[in-house]
Amino acid sequence: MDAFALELRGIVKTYAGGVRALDGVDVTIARGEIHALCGENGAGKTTLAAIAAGRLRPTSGSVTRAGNAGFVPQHPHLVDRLRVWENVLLGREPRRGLRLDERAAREDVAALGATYGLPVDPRARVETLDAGAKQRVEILRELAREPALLILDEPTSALAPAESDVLFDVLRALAARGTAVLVVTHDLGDVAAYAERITVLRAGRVAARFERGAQPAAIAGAMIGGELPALAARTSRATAPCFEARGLEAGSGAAALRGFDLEVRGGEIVGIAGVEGNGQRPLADAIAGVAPYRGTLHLDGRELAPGRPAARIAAGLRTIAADRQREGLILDWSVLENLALGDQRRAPLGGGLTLHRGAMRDRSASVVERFDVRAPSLDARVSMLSGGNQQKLLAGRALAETPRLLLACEPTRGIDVAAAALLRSRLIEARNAGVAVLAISLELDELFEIADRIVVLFRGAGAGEFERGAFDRARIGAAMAGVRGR
Amino acid sequence: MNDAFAGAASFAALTLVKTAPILFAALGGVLCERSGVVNIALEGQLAAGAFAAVVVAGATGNPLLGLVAGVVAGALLGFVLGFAATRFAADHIVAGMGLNIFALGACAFGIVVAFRRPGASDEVAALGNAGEAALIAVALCAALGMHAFLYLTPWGLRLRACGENPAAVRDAGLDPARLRTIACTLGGGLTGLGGVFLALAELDLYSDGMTAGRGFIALAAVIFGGWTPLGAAAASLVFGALSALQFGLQRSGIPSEAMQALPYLAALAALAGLTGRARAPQADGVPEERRFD
Amino acid sequence: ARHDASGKAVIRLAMVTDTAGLGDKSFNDSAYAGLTAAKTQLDADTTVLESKSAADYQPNLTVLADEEYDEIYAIGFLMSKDVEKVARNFPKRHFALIDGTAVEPNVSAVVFREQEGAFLAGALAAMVSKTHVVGFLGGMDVPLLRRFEAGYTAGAREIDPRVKVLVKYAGSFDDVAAGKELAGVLYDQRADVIFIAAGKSGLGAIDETRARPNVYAIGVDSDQDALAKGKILTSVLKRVDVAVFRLAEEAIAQKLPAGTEEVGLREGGIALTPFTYSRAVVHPEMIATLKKLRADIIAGKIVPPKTRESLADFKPVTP
Amino acid sequence: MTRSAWAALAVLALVGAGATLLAGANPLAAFAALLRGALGGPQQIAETLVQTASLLFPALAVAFALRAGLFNIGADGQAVVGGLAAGLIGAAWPGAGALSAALAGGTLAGAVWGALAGALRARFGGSEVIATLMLNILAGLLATYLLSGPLRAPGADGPETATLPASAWLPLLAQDTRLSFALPLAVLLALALQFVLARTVYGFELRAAGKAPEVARRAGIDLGAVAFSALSFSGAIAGLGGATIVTGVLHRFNPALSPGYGFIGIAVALVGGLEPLRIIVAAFGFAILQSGSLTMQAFAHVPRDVIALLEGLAIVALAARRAFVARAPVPP
Ligand SMILES: Nc1ncnc2c1ncn2[C@@H]1O[C@H](COP(=O)(O)OP(=O)(O)OP(=O)(O)O)[C@@H](O)[C@H]1O
Ligand SMILES: Nc1ncnc2c1ncn2[C@@H]1O[C@H](COP(=O)(O)OP(=O)(O)OP(=O)(O)O)[C@@H](O)[C@H]1O
Ligand SMILES: [Mg+2]
Ligand SMILES: [Mg+2]
Repeated sequence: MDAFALELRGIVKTYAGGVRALDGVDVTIARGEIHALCGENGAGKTTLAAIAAGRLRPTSGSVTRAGNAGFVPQHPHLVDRLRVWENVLLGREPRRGLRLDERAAREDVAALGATYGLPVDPRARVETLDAGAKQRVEILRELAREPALLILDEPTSALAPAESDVLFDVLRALAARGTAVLVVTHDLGDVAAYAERITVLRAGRVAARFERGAQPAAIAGAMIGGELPALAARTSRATAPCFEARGLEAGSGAAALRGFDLEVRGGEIVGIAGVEGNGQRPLADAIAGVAPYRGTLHLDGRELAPGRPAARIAAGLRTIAADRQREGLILDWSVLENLALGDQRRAPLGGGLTLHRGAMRDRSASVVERFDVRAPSLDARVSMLSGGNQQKLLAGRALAETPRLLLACEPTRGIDVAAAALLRSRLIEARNAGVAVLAISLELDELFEIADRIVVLFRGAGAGEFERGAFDRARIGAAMAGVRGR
Repeated sequence: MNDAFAGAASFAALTLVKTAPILFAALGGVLCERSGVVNIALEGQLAAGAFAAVVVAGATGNPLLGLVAGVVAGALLGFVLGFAATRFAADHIVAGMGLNIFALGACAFGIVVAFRRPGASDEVAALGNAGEAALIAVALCAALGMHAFLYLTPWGLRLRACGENPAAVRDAGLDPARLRTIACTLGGGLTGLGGVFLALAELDLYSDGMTAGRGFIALAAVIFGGWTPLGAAAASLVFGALSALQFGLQRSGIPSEAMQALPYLAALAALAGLTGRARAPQADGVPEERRFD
Repeated sequence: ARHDASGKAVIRLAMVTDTAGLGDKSFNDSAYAGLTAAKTQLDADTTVLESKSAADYQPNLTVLADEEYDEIYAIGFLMSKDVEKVARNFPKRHFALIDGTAVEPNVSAVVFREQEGAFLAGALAAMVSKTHVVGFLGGMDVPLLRRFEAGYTAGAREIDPRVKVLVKYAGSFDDVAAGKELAGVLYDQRADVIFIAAGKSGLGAIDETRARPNVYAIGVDSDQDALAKGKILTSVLKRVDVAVFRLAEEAIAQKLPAGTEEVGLREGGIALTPFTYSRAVVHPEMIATLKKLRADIIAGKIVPPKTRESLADFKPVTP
Repeated sequence: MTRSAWAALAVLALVGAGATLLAGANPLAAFAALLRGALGGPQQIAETLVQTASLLFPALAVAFALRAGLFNIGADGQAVVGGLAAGLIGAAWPGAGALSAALAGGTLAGAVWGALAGALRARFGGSEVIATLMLNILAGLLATYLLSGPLRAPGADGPETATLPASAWLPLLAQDTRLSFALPLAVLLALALQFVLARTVYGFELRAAGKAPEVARRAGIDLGAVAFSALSFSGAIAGLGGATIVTGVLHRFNPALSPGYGFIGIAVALVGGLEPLRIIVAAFGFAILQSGSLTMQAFAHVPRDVIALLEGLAIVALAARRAFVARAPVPP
């Protein structure tokens, strides 16, 4: 029996635009090993993972696999309008005669989910699922094929911490059965806890290799080649009321908002905590004005009319959308043009008949600099940026100027530790400058770092409110689980 | 009373006759588009089917061979569309437009070559009334059959998945390009059968321009039908019934154009009524698979 | 004229069709038949250009004039203005316009009094009809076709004042299937004789006639009698072929006339085919009646109407 | 050129030669006739440029709408109503300014025809593909009805307007040709569209809506307004094209003023990568085929349909080159 499940030798990948994403990388993974791949945004992790999975051909180098590989990509690859069971069993459907055996299929998928501790509703349409559930479906789809090697690109970036733990337990169980696992992640805590071996990429080369037991700080050091930047300090807190939601009802089904009240003052960061699917998405969509809702929203004392995103932007709302590729960025467009989106009608970029190229260039240069966006050039298409750099771009656009209200949905999703620290600092700086910030995040740790106040969302309504200084993991966790008591 | 009944019966019959070629083409279009390939070449496939059927029926004296030839001709064009769209990442609309122009040109030229005279073929051995009735039945059954195929069989599921997200289909270990090409080929064959209906079941000749925009009407039926076989069948029936109706309603005194406009006005009105409920397959017309991250 | 290998002068004839094109087995094909006859009988070098749009007429004519064709036929009234212009640009070439009026000295034109033939067709239809309902099936509802419609209706009323004339238009000259379906509609509405003037769409209507018992059609432009033997009572000939051939002969003789010739029953430009296959239905007394009507028209005693408006004023001559 | 481009050319040449031989003609002579007919002399070049202009308007119309993610297959219908309006106005206009009035009327009529589809799309989410398709047919019926009935020109045998007075003609660029100011007008329009798309706020919003409607909506762009305006402008461009054919080429209106320019225009637009300036080049290329094919038929006795056949194949081959791949329109 072969000792290793995957052997990569001298992998070089040069993209069509001339970007050398990988430059002679060697990685070997043994059967039954959980191997973590870490690195800054744009270090080449996704590229390497895709090459390992056989989805991308290397420019040079050799790839040897001992068996079939399953691949869970960074951005979901599901058929939105099909049901969960259809997605999971696509290509290997149970059949009765010529017909699909739907009952058997549903039972298979439910059983699969139970086996791996990844609960899903086989009959749900994928488009109605939130990111975590989609992630589970995607993993199940790969597991259904019993791969010898499972490759996951940032599987936890859309998961709540508890869900990530479950996932890693699943991976551990898989590994125990002999499956090799290659996982790309920015969560160094997970890496330290679960990975047997760790490869750190830097600018397309292997920067360091670690064995189990390495300290997160050491890994981070190898990734960024220096110290983690410190978080910006918060200055004294303003109290002018800025944003107010009253009796908000939106969305449908289990994730609907049912009479939610919220207030965000200028110069305050309010974090919305909660298990995914408790009303976060309807809340964000109502505020952004892209979905119908009942109740009232006020910004700076003026009511926001429903269904008018443009009016909200004019009133000073900026958004970091939850799904950067579907809602936030135009992948076919350049960095420059993407950074003008939303502000095209206002000075200094627009305002008149034409767009001001000079102002657009200035803004782009400043955002790219302030948010450390690694892009080949301002004219490069956004689809050429790595996922994390796309996220930085999205955040940078929202904070290019000083908005009145910033709606930040999962602001650091898919961003490496250093960049995440930088972005959180930018959020705090905005707060210091008087911006009302509403941060919706599944990561409690993130909210602990930045929020002045945390509101827990449970089944579409407020289930508790905690002031900075009184943040208590246990009590917030209880509220998130629907246990009352303050 | 008797007259009214006879009128209703002949109206129904005329409706079916008008519906059949549109329905075949619409079903061909549905199959193609559900796999993710926009098929704007229905008109050309209809013409090719009609032309090939007439040439072969004329040469062999056997209309059944003509029927086979018509299906094959439509399927060939479908294959070219599918192949260009998948293996060469061709833009579906450009390729489809090109195939239309090609097919109509080739048929017009083919008439000169095959019958030594431009414009229209000779009359050839045709399928006759029995064939016409049989093909109408085939068209209606094909709609039901395609519904069962798309929604009840694994291959239907795979094909629909291709139209929504080919990358996911590839992840599942299938070859979306191949599936799409197969769907286009089958769809082309069905559309070709629509051409056979026109040329050999309803008539017994090929004449330039005889498809008269039916392929485009079929495209409209695909969209009205919400990209589903039964929907497309209903839409084709409505188009068929409206044109049958305008034939009956024409009277001296009323401008004939007003009556001829009826089906098209109805379609516009329906557009306002059917408030975008149906959605095109998500990856319909997307030539390449999306990048994976 | 150019010279062939043996040094003999060869007359070069060309024809431009309008957007309806060849293959209709009626008007355009009739012109084409004349051209083909000239090719075989007069050893002419011939070609045909089909037009895809109205903007093609002028370049088509120009290209032919440039290529030194001696006589260029423009088939259809839609080309009148283009012929005028190109003829002016190429005074050395000769043009012939079918269905239009000539203004330039190097243009001969022929127009037909279609309504006279249509009148006879209407009379015949009314005589043959047992249901007292007859039909007219046109291609597009345009003035030229209304000339047929008006003449036909008047002829039918001349014979049978109570006759019902159903009128339908296919909306196109090349939707063969629609022609067939419309003929079916007319027959279903109890017409038992229809006059088909619909270009290629008419081919479908003839098909439908062939398939039904006890109904008859009347053809148009070319001799269509053999397309459904016994079912086509007669065809109203518009002798475009004769006009084309005659002009070719005159071109060889270098005696081309300028100006517009109007032809109808009297000149033989319009005629009925001789009932070769339809004697079982068209009885001798009907033929006699037709002969009399023809004589009346030639004598000017009957003036068939050309438009729907003048149809209203038409009074049957024989009570 | 890449290897596959050469291969495509070789296939085209083979098919063309085969077809020509089938028609009983000499392929080389046919090809020579094609080139001679398109580019053989000043007259020929002028005709090719006339075709270029006629193709350019619908191609630009299609491209403009497609940049907004909307598929206008109704350029022909818009050209017909545009031409109809230009013909009626031009024939009836009393004094000076007949030309401007005709062109403006044509543009407006085309805009209305496009706006009908735009309104259905913006207000009800109705497919513009169906709407423009239906409006194509309705345009033809409307023109035939008006010109055979209430607005029939005296003495006309078909659905045509009378010849326009010379004051309503587009001035010629070259004497004794049909090459008029339609061409510079079309080129200017292409330049203007290039500017609008690349530089203006409106163009930016339109492109965003076309590329990623959901992103655009969240960026405050009113998708309905974009759909309505883009289809109206697209219709206006096609309508102006129809008006230039009437005032510059035919000097009268005839419903058969387009041999399917609206459809070929789709190919021209996409081959031109939806970039107005590249579309000019594409239009010229297609115009060579269109105008050369006449001579080919007259001289080499090869039916023009061979050209249609080759043109179709060429379009498929061009579509198959990755470089020309444009993103397909995004459905609602
Ligand atoms: N399709 C592409 N074309 C050109 N360049 C690309 C393409 N995809 C990625 N790149 C470039 O290759 C490099 C590596 O990208 P990759 O996506 O592998 O990074 P990553 O390590 O996964 O980053 P992240 O953590 O942000 O996801 C980056 O510089 C990126 O800009
Ligand atoms: N599973 C997948 N999902 C999405 N995109 C994919 C997938 N596999 C491959 N691709 C895309 O297709 C492109 C080409 O894939 P592949 O490595 O199979 O090359 P190819 O088809 O042989 O062409 P070439 O020789 O140009 O590389 C890749 O760059 C990648 O973007
Ligand atoms: Mg990545
Ligand atoms: Mg990442």
